[in-house]
Amino acid sequence: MQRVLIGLASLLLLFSAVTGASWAAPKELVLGCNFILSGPAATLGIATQRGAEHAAEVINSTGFKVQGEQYVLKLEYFDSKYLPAEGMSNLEKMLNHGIRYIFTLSSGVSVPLVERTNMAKMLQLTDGSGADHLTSPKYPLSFRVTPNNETAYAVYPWLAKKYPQIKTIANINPTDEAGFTESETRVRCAKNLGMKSIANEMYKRGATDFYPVATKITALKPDMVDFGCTLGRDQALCGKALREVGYKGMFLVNYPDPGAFVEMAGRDAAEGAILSSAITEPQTPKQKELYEFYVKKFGSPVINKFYDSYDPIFMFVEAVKKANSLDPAQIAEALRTVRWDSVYGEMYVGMESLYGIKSCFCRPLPMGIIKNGKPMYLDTVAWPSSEVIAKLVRD
Amino acid sequence: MKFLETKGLTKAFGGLVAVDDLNLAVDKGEIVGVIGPNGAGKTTVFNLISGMLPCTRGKTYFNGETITGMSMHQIAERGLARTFQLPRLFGNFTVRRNMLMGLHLSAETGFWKCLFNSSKTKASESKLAARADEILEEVGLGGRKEELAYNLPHGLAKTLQVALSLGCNPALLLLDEPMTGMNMEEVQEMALLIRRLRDSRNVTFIIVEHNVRAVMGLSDRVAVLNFGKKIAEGRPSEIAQNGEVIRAYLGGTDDVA
Amino acid sequence: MSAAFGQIILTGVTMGLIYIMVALGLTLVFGVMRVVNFVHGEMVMLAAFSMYYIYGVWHVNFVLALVVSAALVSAVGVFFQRYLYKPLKYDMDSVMICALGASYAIKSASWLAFGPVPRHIPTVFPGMLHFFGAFLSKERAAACVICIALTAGLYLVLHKTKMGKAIRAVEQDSEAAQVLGISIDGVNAMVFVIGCSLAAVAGTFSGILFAVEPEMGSDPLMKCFMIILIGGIGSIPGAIVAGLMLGLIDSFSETLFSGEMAFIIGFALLMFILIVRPKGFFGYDISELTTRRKE
Amino acid sequence: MLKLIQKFGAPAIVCFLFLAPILVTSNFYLHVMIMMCINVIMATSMWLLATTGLLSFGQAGFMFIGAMTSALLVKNLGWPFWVCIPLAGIIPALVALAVGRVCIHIKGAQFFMVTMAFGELVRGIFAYFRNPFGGWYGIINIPPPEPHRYFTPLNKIGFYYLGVTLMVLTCWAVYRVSRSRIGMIFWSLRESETLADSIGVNVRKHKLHAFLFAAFFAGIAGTYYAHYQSYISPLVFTVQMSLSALIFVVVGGMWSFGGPILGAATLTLVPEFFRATGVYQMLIYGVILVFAVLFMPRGIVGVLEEKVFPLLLRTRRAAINAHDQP
Repeated sequence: MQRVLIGLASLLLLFSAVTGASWAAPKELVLGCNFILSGPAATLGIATQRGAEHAAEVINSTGFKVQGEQYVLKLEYFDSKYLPAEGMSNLEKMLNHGIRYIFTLSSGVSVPLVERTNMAKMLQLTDGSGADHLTSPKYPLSFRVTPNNETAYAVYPWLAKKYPQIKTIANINPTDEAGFTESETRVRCAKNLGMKSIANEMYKRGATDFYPVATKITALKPDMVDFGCTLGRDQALCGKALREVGYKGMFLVNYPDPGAFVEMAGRDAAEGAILSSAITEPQTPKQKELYEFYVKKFGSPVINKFYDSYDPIFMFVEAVKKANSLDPAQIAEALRTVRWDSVYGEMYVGMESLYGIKSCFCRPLPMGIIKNGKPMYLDTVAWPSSEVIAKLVRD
Repeated sequence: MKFLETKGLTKAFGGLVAVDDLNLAVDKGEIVGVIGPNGAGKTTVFNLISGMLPCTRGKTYFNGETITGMSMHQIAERGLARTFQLPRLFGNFTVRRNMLMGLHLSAETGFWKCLFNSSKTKASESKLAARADEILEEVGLGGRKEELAYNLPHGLAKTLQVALSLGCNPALLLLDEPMTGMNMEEVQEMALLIRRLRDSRNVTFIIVEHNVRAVMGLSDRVAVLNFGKKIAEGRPSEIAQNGEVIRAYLGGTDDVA
Repeated sequence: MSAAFGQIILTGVTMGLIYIMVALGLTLVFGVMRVVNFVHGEMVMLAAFSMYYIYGVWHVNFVLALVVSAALVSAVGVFFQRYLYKPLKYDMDSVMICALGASYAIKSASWLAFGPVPRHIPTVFPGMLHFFGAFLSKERAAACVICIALTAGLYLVLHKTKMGKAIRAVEQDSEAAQVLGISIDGVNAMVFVIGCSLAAVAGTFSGILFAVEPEMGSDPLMKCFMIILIGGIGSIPGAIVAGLMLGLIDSFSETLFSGEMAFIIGFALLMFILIVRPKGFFGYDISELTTRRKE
Repeated sequence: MLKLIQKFGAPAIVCFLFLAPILVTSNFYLHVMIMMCINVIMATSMWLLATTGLLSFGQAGFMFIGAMTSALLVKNLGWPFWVCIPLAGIIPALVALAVGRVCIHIKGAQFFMVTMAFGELVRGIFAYFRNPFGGWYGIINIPPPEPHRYFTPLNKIGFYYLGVTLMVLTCWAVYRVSRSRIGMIFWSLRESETLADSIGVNVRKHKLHAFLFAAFFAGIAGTYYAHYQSYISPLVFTVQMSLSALIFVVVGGMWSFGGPILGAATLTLVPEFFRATGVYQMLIYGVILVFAVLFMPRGIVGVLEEKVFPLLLRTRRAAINAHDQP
């Protein structure tokens, strides 16, 4: 027994010696990044990290003033391994470091934290889905920095206008809350626009072989397959499988990585796929600059998460400047009024009509299409007005 | 009815019939030797009687009740213990602890009693400890109580094995080759031990043994198996003359007198 | 529906064969050394990445690239066998933890090294096959053919060649084999080389069919352990039967039900099979061996 | 001196743990200690099962069942937490009884697989039925125990003391059992089931007991986890978690009661040193595991015995031969 005692004691000492060296760097505004840096979903984390990192560099080249003092933005990275428990430990660690603004990836990790972050008066930025958890009046301090299921409100009307021949739609989503939210929204939108959603498939995240799902959907012969919030690899594999089992219709690919999609699905399979809310070819100078930066530093193809995570950092800093204070609550209020010229176009916090509080970042959606093996720019869809949304969510 | 009786005991591994329609009867207090060339199915007989293997056909009666189809520990509870050909021991236990384990059947193993280590448990444990030491002394392992079992030399391992089986104070003891691989005086000691146990505790023994001379010397009756069949049974002297037995052994071990 | 039905069967068979391809190497290692080699998945992954670079980026000849990456991975495997597993005396528990740690390390290292973009090995066999109503891409067909060839080859190697006999001897009873003058280390190293080469092929094909990314190895790994245990440890026919069975189960349940339902059905069946037949279809009772401790 | 330590070692640790909040004021350290308590409970109960030679990958499943039980009862039916704690242990134990009856005869690797399959099955089922189990989101905002003013998510003292109490109780129970005759029987099963059977030990029954015991405490750990984190979901109780329990046991040292405790404590604290390293945390953790197993064949405790306290080695026996000798 006494072995345990001595072991514990020494460990605790060592422990407090190492972590007890609590950091205290003056004039640094620290944003804690609760990212997925290992495990199955590390793709998101690493891509996001690249975007945020770059944003921080750009910001810190000049720095910013709060209450007359010069500040720089510092990002501290923590690995949540896509495990809620780890995310929680990270949160505790950040509280211990005195961090009061965090950026959490994936709903699986951010939803468990939201109660706590609000109690601790922390500002939480996240990309997770989950209407009544992350974007609700209950939690005024949590923001969704990339619209996910909301994009449907913009994309579907556009589709209905541009491709009136689409009558039947099949939805594919992963079996988790993100997937469910996404599919609900999309099915409802389709219904309210007079399209018919004939299949609503849920596949197990991490599946690599999509032949079964593809078989099932192909048998139903929809005009278009909507990949919902299926991400990166899975979209490509699923598209490939669908083509291989003889599906002839269109694809709607959301938040894709256009380059990777083409490479993995294969030119013929990818041909004609519509890419929603993804930057295919850089149009504006800002996009060009970012694109070149990424390609120079990491090589192509550019991951869309890179663009997604770039602007929220600026929004945050803008809010800090505007609030001219370090208090999360004031920053949150300021954030709701910020309008920022983002990579995608004008970015602001909205969706009050839907959630009863402004806590979802809104921005125009660039649409693209894959023509003879290359992702091409197609159109830019403005963020829908609250009337449009109201029309789409009525039942 | 006899003390132990097998009626038409048969075991077939797929096609091969290891034990074929064996009828064996043992009286209380006897020492019966079972001999036979290699692969005659002697050990299988033990495995069938002790319930380690399910038998294909036949019945086994022990002490008036049928024990066929019972699991090993149920049979052990009824006072029929066995040893193994290659001594099986709790290798990482000390000899003493092995013996304590051997006394399992007379121990208090109620979960809550053990959890709260009640005075009753304490008492029974201390009684058992005394018993264990006593048995170890009796078999002559008194000096090596604290050794780990897998450090014991072969002979002593076999002795400890016998001691373990004595732990569940058996009325019938099946010894599987208790003397094989022992030197002369170890064999003598083992034989003495067996006699002593028979006389002091009135234990009945069935002994499978390759060392035919020792068995002949030790047992009251001898049964001879060959290819799973009993080819002869009787007093050692008769068996020694039995022509079939000798034929069976030709080319087998040269132990036959 | 009949077309769809044919498709389901076809899908199941191909899935099964692809599982088997990964499982072959694993079952060999597991069978001979009785170690749960969690690193095998990482071998698959590393092989896929080296294929991606050698064949996909530098455009070396396919076969040559395959040989090179097999050699690389085998080197890694033998390193593990020599410097990690042997010192641990192939003790089941500790080797399992050790391999687990190694695979964590390798995975996060390769996230750092290879970045977040899922890669893809350009296919060697473009085009589609089409038999009565069911579709099959040529690359899948090729994968199946290769898998069958490998299985047959492995079977022959194990049963015809001297080396194979030695391996099987060690698998049955290493002590006895040692007495017969077979070098256990040699055999173990050889087993790792074979296993890793198989892993290399598996990695290549799952890289062609699916994606190349740091996690690609871990996902099929559990499936492979199921295959091994259901089929019977170290038994190649067993692996084949179990693999095909799992493939068909997956294909059917995923096509006819939703994602989780497939998940549930899969594991329920696994439990059922193992409960009814713990030693697997073609397995001998390895429980004593797997639970044995060094004394 | 040694006698003193042996006599007062355990009480000393307990006092130490109960006084720790005076030294450790930061919520983060308390949080880590709380996670440590959970892991220790997992590891010790798992260890007791391991002494019978069975290693279960399904512990997370039992944890999940326990957590789900109390979460549902407290959140939906408004039962008091203190009533739910025992229930959250008993119900997994009952499930374990059902599962054990059919699969306890399986050995070795197959037993890993069956229990692993069971754990995944539990996850799958809880994920499939979104009502009442909440699908992949699981259950959110599980209320903390009463009285609420001592158990708020931000004030960890209450949770800490609860956790330590549970941990101490678990350790006490496991210690008592492992030192009693039942513990001896468990070890003997690990040594040789056939022999145990032949001397009258009901092998199935005792294995089943060990399985139930482990499941019970896993359930307790689960419910504690649920009410502390106020959130449970199939993402939480993965195979990873069951594996980590096994890792604690092996790294800490199979052959001694201190092993799982030290293993859990070490492997909970050590990765925390590297938490701030983000990407590299898993990398470092993996390497640590490899070297731990490589250089500590008998686990941390083994090293302590052989290198650090050779004196104690002589005075104390490994758990396998430790038994309340009168």
